[in-house]
Amino acid sequence: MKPAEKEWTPKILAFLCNWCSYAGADLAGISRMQYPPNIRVVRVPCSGRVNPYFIIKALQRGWDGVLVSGCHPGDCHYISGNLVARRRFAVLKDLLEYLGIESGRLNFSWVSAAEGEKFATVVKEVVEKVKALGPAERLVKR
Amino acid sequence: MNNPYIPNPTVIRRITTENDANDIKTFELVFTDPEALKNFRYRCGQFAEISVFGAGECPIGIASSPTDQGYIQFTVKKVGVVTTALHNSEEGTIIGVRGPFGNGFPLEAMEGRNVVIIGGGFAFTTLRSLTNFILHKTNRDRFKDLTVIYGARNPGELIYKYDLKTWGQRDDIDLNVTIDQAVPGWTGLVGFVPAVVKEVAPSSDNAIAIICGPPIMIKFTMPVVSELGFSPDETFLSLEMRMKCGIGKCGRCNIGNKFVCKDGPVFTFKELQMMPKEH
Amino acid sequence: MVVFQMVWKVIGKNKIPTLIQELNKEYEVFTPVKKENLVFFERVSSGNEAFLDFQNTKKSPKEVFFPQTEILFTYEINKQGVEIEKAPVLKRDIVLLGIRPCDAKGFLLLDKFFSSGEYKDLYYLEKRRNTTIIGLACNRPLSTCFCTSMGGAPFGKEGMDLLLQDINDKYLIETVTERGEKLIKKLPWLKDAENGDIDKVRSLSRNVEKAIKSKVSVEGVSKKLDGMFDNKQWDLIHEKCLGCGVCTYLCPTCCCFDILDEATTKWKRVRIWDSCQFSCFTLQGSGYNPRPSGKERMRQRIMHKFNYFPKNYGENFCVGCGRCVQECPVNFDIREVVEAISTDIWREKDE
Amino acid sequence: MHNVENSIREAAKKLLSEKKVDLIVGYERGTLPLRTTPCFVDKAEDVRKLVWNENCDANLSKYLLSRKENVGVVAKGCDARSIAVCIFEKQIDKEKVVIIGAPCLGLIDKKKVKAKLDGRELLEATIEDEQIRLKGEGFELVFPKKDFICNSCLTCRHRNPPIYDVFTGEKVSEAEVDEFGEIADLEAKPAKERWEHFKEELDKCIRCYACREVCPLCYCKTCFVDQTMPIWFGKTNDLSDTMIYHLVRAFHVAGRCVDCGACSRACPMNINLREVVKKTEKIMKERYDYTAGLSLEKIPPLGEFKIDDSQEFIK
Repeated sequence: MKPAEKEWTPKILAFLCNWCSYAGADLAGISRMQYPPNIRVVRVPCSGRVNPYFIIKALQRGWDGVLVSGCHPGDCHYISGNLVARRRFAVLKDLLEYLGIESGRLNFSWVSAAEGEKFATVVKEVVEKVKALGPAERLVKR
Repeated sequence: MNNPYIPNPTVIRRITTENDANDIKTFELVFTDPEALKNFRYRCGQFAEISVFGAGECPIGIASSPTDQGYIQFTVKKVGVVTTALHNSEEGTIIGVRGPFGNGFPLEAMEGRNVVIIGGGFAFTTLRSLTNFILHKTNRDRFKDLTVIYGARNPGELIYKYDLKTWGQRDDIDLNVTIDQAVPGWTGLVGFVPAVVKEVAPSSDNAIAIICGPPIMIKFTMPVVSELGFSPDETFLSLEMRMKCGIGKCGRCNIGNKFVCKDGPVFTFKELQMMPKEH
Repeated sequence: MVVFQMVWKVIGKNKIPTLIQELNKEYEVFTPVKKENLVFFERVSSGNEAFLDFQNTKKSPKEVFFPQTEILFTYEINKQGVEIEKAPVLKRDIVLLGIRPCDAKGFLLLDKFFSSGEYKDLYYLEKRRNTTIIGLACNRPLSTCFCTSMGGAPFGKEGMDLLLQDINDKYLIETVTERGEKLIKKLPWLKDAENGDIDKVRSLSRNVEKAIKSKVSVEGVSKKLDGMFDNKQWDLIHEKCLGCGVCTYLCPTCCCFDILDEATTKWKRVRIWDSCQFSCFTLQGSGYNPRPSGKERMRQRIMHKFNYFPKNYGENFCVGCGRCVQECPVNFDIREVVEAISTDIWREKDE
Repeated sequence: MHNVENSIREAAKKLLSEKKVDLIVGYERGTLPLRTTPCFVDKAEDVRKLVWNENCDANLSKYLLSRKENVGVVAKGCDARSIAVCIFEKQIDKEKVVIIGAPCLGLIDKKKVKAKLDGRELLEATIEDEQIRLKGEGFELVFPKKDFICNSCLTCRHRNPPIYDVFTGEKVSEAEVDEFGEIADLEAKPAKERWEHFKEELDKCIRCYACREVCPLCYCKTCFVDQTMPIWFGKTNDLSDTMIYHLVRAFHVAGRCVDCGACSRACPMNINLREVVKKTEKIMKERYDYTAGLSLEKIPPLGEFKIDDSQEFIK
């Protein structure tokens, strides 16, 4: 196929907590679990580090989807970073969806370091969802 | 007609770190287009708009002297978006230059007279240009005695140390370099610029004073300079303002009805006294 | 000055769409359009979009020549270096239809400003030079219109190439400049006006001018402001101003801008409107701000309009359109300020 | 109304003459029909200037931020609530503010009036009982006042200031209203239609920041759009930039916004900005059962968390 005819595949930006999901992704890799190669990972010290601006900026820059993944409630390395983040993301997600951004573009998950399989599943599901939505258009700055 | 908003490309040929804090660097730029170099004819005291591609644009005083052939220099302190991006640039990076803008120093008025240059801190850049211009062999005869008083917080913050060294070795310049507080190993003058001006007491006889520095230095130096007998219309100051266009259109650098970018940045003390105190 | 024959034509109101359609073949036509309750100038593609039964547009037409966001040039950073691509030039000439006399006067002031000095602003001037302005006289000025105080008039021809004057079911078209005449010649189907109609608009013009009740004594204000930079009244008048940009953004003459670089698919250097009322307008990199509070910023706006600009260009930088009065969220009324300055209330209070 | 106006003047006079405050911030007559303008009174004899009517629409708590002197302020229910938020957030010193609470029966929305007159200019308006009389060149119309009440007032449940130091007039009954009814239709629409709707609305934005400047809770010294290190989002009137500006502003006032409606009233381009911020209010209510500005002690939702917070959106 010529490059122009190449099938579109989504680009997904993933913010992974260093203490859990990042290790979870690692485990998935070491365990040779298959998941789509559409995510680009930004390692963050905690899901609480993910400023809503990061997510909005990603959407503006044309990322087709965003995934934020942190530790399960109660497991945060910094005790409550993920709990603070949870409220923040709830409001952000509700608000973005209300404005008309497709809900499938914003994804959040709790994945521990032991859950390599869950990580692979989450990525698979996210990629499927975003694929179904097609390339991002709303909020993208041209 | 030339579009004054389009920058001319130049290449960074050399980067010199000027101070110990590592936040002031001198960038030596060469034009890629020889035509652009020819058109870039500047006077001491003028400035140019520097484009760091991928970041933006900001006005910077020209630190080289028109007698320096083939290149221009800008000494930049790292403060905002553009200057930070510039500091992060390497030699060989393409930088845009628009200008030169502004009026520059009154070289014609200075001819045949004594010149007293007073500068403080990082604002010394265009004064360095002027000093080098006067000291150049083709120009030195056109001016009489040259006194330079330059102060910085500490020896590490003195910029153009290489120039200070060469100037110090010459006998046709009275160079007075001072630092705010004594530190071990420093053998030069100690004290704030105003005090040193008082001490050096350059004669105002047939002399013109050129002053540039932080507002606080200006505030305390002006009374001293007046006391020494420099008349307000023979005392020149170079101002700084937030600017965008550099050509008197964007509307933010005005002091009263004067624009610092096009009517300045050099004003006589007399002019400044007539202008609103909003700078 | 070129002498040309003054011609009066007439066009039925129902023929306006035809006129626009015809102009559209050759020009980029901008007219007032109405969207919900807002009337502002927009590029129209069909004749029916034009809305001429307005009193004053919400936004001033300055954005046709001085858009809120304008690309100065685009560039690409690649291995070879930086490639600068200049912004595309105008493809076709512009016709601006439905410009009120106050806004036309605003253009003349902007012309002076953008064409002055050593460096000309080509982005503004290129569009401006290739524009024919078809004005629309004001039959129903607003209560906040004070154009007559600022040297304008509801039937003013200053800055117009052609002027439409509304008499019931038709507009009388007065040719004002050679450029206007040229345009008229392209429209041979326009009928000549009758003398009765011309008399009618003349008397109408007088009556409407008389109907403008809002008067501001601006005479001598510029001189008086010379000594008022440190007047204590600045401390008081700015107090209710919240520092938004409504007045400056809607103003037909305010034209301060910011320049910044933006990345999308390409890098762009854009200029965007900026306002002297914003605190970051003069904020320097060092953190120092010569205009640190609302007081200085308010003073800048008033002084710029009534002292600095008159000093540099011999005219007030205000045309009396009343937009800032109408739209200020806290009802700050510039007329009151100018009036107070002119009647020496400020000077007396300061003593 | 006159009763309240007199009590406001009396209260102001008392506060000034007893030197309890240095300044009263209230409303005076504006220069246009249906307008009042903020007014600053520092002499007891000047309290005559103060007015109270359905056009006292500015949220005066904005003028209390970073004041050094003691200030008395005229406050409606919503104004008092935003003052409460600012006191909690330490932007207003409680000790320096005397709230002259006034009962509110709803503000007149001059944009609704304008829409009704459809291009005809209003020259005079009088409000008597429940009727509003609009006069202009060649017309005189009478409408029920309720036709022109601001939407923010129609959904208000706190007409009486929940906090105050002096109360003027008599408390009014609180209405039972459907607080979030006005956005229900929009919420029910598919995402694409919502997007189209907001696209059309926010495309009008000219970035004058009137919404931000009138908002008592937008007190950041440097707004996120003005930040330069880094530059987060663009300042152009490009749709993506304006959308994000309004989205983030709404996000920033989430759990703090008291729905005073000042943003909507201030917008020169008639954008119904409340539509955006109202949603944050609803989220706060539904997810965290919180209403802003009712207490000086309660921590707002985004300042705390619970281990069992809703997380249906997290995998």
